[in-house]
Amino acid sequence: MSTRTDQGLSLHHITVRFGGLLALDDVSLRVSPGRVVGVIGPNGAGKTTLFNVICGFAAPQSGEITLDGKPFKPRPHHLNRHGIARTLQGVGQFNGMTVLENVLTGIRTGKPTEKAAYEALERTGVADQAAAYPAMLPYAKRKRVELARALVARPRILLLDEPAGGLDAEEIDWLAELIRNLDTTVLLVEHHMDLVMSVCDEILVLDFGKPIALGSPDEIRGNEKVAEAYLGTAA
Amino acid sequence: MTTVTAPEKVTTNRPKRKRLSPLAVVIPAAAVILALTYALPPFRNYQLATVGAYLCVTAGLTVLTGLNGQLSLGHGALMATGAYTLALMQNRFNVLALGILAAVAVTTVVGGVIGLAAARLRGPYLAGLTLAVATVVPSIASTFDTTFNSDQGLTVALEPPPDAITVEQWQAWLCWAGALVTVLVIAYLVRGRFGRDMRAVRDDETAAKLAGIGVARTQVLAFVLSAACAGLAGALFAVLAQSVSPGAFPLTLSLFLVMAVVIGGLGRLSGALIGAVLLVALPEIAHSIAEDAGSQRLEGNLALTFFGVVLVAVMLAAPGGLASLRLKRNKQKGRT
Amino acid sequence: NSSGSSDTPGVTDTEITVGTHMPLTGPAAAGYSKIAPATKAYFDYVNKNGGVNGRKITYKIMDDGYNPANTQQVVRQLVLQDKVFAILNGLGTPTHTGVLDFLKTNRVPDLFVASGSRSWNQPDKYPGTFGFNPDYTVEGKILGTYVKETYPGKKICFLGQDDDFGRDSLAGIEKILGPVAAKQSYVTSNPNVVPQIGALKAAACDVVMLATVPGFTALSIGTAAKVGFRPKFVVSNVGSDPTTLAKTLGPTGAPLLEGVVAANYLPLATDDANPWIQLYKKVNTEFNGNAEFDNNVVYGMSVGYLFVQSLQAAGKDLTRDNLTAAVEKGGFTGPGLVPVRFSAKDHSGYGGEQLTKLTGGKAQYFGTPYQTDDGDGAVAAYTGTAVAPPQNGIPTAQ
Amino acid sequence: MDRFLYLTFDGLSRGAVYAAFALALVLIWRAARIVNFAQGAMAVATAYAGYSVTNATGSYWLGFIVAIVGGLVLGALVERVVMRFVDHSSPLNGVVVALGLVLIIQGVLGMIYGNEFRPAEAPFSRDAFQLGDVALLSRYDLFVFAAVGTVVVLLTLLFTRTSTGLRMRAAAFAPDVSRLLGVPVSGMLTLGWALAAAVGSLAGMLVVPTELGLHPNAMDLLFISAFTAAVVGGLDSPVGAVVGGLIVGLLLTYVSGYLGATVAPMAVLILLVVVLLGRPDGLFSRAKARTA
Amino acid sequence: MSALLEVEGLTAGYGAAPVLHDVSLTVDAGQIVAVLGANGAGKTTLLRTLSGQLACEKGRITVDREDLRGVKVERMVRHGIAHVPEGRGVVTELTVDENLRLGGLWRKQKPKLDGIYDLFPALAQRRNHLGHQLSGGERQMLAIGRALVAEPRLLLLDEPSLGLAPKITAQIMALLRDLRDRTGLAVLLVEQNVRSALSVADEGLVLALGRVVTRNDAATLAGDADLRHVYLGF
Ligand SMILES: Nc1ncnc2c1ncn2[C@@H]1O[C@H](COP(=O)(O)OP(=O)(O)OP(=O)(O)O)[C@@H](O)[C@H]1O
Ligand SMILES: Nc1ncnc2c1ncn2[C@@H]1O[C@H](COP(=O)(O)OP(=O)(O)OP(=O)(O)O)[C@@H](O)[C@H]1O
Ligand SMILES: [Mg+2]
Ligand SMILES: [Mg+2]
Repeated sequence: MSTRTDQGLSLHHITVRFGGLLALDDVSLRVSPGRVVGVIGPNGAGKTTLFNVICGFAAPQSGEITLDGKPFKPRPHHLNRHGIARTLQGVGQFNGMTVLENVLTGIRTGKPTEKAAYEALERTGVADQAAAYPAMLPYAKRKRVELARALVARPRILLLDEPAGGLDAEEIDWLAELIRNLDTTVLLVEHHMDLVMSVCDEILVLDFGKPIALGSPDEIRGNEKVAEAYLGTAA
Repeated sequence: MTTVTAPEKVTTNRPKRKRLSPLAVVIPAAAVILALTYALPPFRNYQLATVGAYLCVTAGLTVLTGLNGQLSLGHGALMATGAYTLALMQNRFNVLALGILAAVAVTTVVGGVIGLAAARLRGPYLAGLTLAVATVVPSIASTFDTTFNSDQGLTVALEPPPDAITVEQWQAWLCWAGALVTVLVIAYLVRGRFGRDMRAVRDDETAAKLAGIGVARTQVLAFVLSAACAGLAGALFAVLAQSVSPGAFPLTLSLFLVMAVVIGGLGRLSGALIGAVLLVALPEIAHSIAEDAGSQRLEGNLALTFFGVVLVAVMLAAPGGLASLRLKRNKQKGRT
Repeated sequence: NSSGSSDTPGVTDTEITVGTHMPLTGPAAAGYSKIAPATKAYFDYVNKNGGVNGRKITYKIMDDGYNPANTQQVVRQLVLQDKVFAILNGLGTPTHTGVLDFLKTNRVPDLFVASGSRSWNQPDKYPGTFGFNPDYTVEGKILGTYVKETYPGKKICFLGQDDDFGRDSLAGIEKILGPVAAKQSYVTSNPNVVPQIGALKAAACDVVMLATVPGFTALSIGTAAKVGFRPKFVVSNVGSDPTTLAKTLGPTGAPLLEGVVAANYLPLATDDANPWIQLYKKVNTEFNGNAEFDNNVVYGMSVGYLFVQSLQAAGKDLTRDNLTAAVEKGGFTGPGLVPVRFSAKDHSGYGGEQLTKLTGGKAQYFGTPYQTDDGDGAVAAYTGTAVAPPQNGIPTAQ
Repeated sequence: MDRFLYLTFDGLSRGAVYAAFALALVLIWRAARIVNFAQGAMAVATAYAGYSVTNATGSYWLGFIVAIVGGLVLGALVERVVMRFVDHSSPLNGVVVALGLVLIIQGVLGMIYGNEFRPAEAPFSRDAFQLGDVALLSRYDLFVFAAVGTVVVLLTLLFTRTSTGLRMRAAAFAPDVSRLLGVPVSGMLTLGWALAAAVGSLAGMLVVPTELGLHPNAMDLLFISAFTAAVVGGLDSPVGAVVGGLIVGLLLTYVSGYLGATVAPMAVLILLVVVLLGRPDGLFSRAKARTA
Repeated sequence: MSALLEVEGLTAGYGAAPVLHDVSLTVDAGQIVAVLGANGAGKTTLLRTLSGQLACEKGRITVDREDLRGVKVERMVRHGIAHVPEGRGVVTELTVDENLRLGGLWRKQKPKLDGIYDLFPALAQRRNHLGHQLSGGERQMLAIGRALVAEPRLLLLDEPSLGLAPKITAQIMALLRDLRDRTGLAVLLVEQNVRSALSVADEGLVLALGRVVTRNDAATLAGDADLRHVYLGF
């Protein structure tokens, strides 16, 4: 795979305000193809907002996004055309449809085949629930269904917003394994430090919308500011 | 790619789903209807025809409301659009097929315009807008009275059917041809990607967008589809009545249509059929019960009350609509 | 067994079934819902006295809520299912217009339609359809003539319903008076006439002619008083029932009705001295549950009387063709102040009216009845004398 | 100019009545998240009761009180006996049941009182004060304004200042969570229905003297205007209901006055389109929900 | 100290087949008990039954010896029980301030919110924001803060750490201990994060397929490698 510098997704000086609240303050980030980039930070630091900007749910007051070096004006329902998929913090699912149909909605290119949907469900380990309705499933299984719906679109960039929320230890191991084996670029927002540290190539730390650190897991682990603002271990 | 170990055992026994092909339902239905039209006396044929005409609009509406989650209190006005178009076309060209096509086409366009506005609105705000659409019919008919002839309305020129069959039988054929085509088209559309997209938009707009579904586009399309169905129904009503006037498309019609699809069972074509039957049968049943009850002063009011009681009772006893009753015994679905 | 009538729908040796469509419920039911029961009461009276040629009349009243789509349904039910002999006194212009073709196709006599539209008078197109009410243009001409003679040189204005009723009425008025000084219209779906009355007031009208239904007559008169506008009101028969008006205006508003001029063609419900009213009151007490006696009851019973007259004229051998032929032959006299003028060329019902004035809460006739046509014919006084009802209140074959 | 003033005052007094009714719709929306299509019919029923008492006793105010109290009772009854048992997982079920109630109420009223217009006296003179040649407001209009003003202030206080108001809103939005916090959800619903029906009855009593009279269908048209008003203002906002009511009242009067009564429904449609395309949740809607 | 909460032979579920089978447990005042178990073990179901949202089909639940069967959910706060439900516990259409006030409404006196705002400064800045504007973690803080406003005797916490930054989780755990010590608050804590749960809890309880498989000191459980492997997966 080529690693030309302008390949992949880049954010340039993104600033987002909600009324008086500065949710993102001059954030820049480059996500090169194939990398797993973690975004961490205290609650309300702007992590989900960052995803929202990439997906077109929030419009930045200033700044620019580029995809493969070209300016990118995201619109949520066009993301899949650009090979971007995302899961939501919490779960976003279609309660009136079976799990299988939920996954089928994720296939936008070509004819949606049940075979592809089953494959995705098998990858996330919930193929046996294909005929169930999501509302009947435990929280963790629902998250897997949502993950399957994102994967089935075969994205080249995958945005995961707290995928480990509600998962138990064993499932988190499984998730880590899954992320490591994905052949896509991953942007990962997560509060589960073990997971973040074990799968990310690079981590961005936000605090009050500002990037306060960017580096490898080891660098971040040793960063005092991060420890103080986020992990709460320093003070 | 290395295999991923999942905590659950991956079972690949896919559930067998028995989905009847729509054609397998519609063709026998057509045969049954055809036979019925020969067996029934003229008035029953007329009622049968009316059920068919109603089915066109309820089928579209149940898709819009049940599968796409958009409430429309204005489908009576869309029917009026179809009916007036047919009347004007008939009185000019007197070619029925052309008139019906034009009715569907014009209503589709009008539905598209309303649908564009509707796609931005939710819940009661959508209800408010469509309610205003429903009440605008007499106003338009009076304002442009040289075309629409105000409250009086227009009569519809129609070639009589061949002598061998009665008018009512011919009407039943026509209406059910329309209804079955509508049902067929909808059934095929709904079982594929479009149907899934509509339900996805209904359930969670954000997740639908992320799945790559154009939410506004899907909503407008759903509205247009149901508008086309309403246009067809309106045209058939114009043929049935041989006249159109604003009084025939009052707000109560729009409200009754919504009631019919809810009581029948939202989002199901079988529910649309039940609703269409009820729209024709309930007033008659109510009337005959009231007539038996005697006192002439009470008559209309007793029927009204009975009608209301049935609505409330059905809603309490079968919240998912009558079509859901049969299903409930077999499987419990976790719809929320 | 009489020959022809055995295979006539709705007729047996002992029974005649006729049907009607009326608004019994819904916003349009006010007033109108009393008509059909009154007709039925008169039939019951006739039945009690042996019926017509030994046949009792069964009257099927169907509620259409003033919705033309419902009218379609119920009239078909009457004709195709219940096999009625004729449709009698179906009410409403938009509602009844829709079933004209159907009734014609099925050769069902369509008698005495309850509306003043001119549509019923098309013998060539709809040979089985006959009107009852004087048409709105005829009435407009008669009211116009009164205004012209009584208020020369005054500013005459018009407020009417935005449909055939208002338009035909205005046409009649303007045939006599020329263009009115100001004209306004209302729609029933918006019960607020303040803007319209304001415009008439601004135009400084001396006389306001109303082509309004009762509710809107009351509303217009009440609203005018509210904004300090006191013209003379001249009101169409449609919207002039004093009982209804007084009730709607309430005790404080009722005095506003003093001096309002209207027109009618049937005996007035409050005219206790009139033998017709005495007859109707008796029927009302015995067969109509003693319903409140107003002009709607008078109207309903008069329809019933005319229908019995028609049956009598059609003779023992009752067929649909016999009935229409008998009506076309005409010559019926009865409660009306002017005769119905049915003929092969004319299916229009009553052809004239007499003016009334409201004094002390009661309408009273004044002057003479007038007759005219809906064209450019003159408005002429009718000189015939009123007829009294037969002894037993039931017409005999003439 | 005179004409403009004249129409303006008429529009305002109409609008005030729409506002009163729209307030009832706002109240029930905030208390139960339902648009009560039966509000009009319920108001008519209590107005009949009120005027029956007025006719029997000769006292308008006694009838007035009976109507308002009747509204409280009827609202509570409708909630306890019917609405409570409706499956609200689809919002349409409530709508259909409400429409069924409309038919029942209108049918029963028709059976008891007949489908005739009945007179409805106003407690104050409806003759307008005149300024020169222009008719301004009547005593009755002032009474309507005062009543609407009082209701709007009370409702705003109820919702923003009292804990009962907070409980009502919480119960409507999130019944399950509210129960966990000790909110008697079903009681709040009953209260909401009772209050809304009482406000509806008030609106009914205010409007009946200005219309054709009492009739089972008397409020059908009012419901449409009031619903429009509430939608224009934003169903969550009492102030919005009043502003919406006045806008609709003025619009109807201006259009009827300058363009003709037939055009009015089209004007209402255009108003809705313009307002809702600009603000899909009405003029006084709060911040838009965060979607992701 | 006598047991505050006593559960005996509890069987409950969602209609068809019960999820909980014959569950017995006690929680003393001033005790934090962690409820552990794999996904779907029935932890949430247990809390929902205790707060009255689900009917208890068999068995007994008492708080301070008062029988709680048949007590309506909305009366539970009066028995001193507060439940922070799993996931969406915030009334998103109300502001932060209104949500917090709601927590204290059942008491007649005006609730004291300042303590909560001190605890969660992020909320203090957003007093007048609507619930649906908040971030996931902010909502979780709000739900927990609101339960504390009610000043319960028994706090049922369902996965409080879900979506919270590690620092905040640690703060909350510290707070629980503090409240336990100062006010005698009893806590039933459901957590996926077994390590952090056991670090704060006095005792732990493991559920598997709706049955209590073991109950022991937190420290013992944390040290029992076999148990961890079988039921807790680490
Ligand atoms: N649509 C919005 N309107 C107003 N405020 C918003 C909106 N979206 C986000 N915010 C605010 O912006 C800030 C950042 O929110 P965001 O959801 O990005 O946080 P986060 O980093 O994802 O936090 P968490 O870890 O708790 O999920 C929060 O304080 C939130 O309240
Ligand atoms: N509303 C419901 N209807 C039917 N079954 C349900 C419902 N909610 C949960 N269940 C079932 O009950 C069982 C226990 O669920 P519960 O939510 O109590 O588990 P949990 O231990 O809290 O798991 P998690 O860690 O995923 O939150 C599961 O098998 C689940 O499928
Ligand atoms: Mg977040
Ligand atoms: Mg759980």
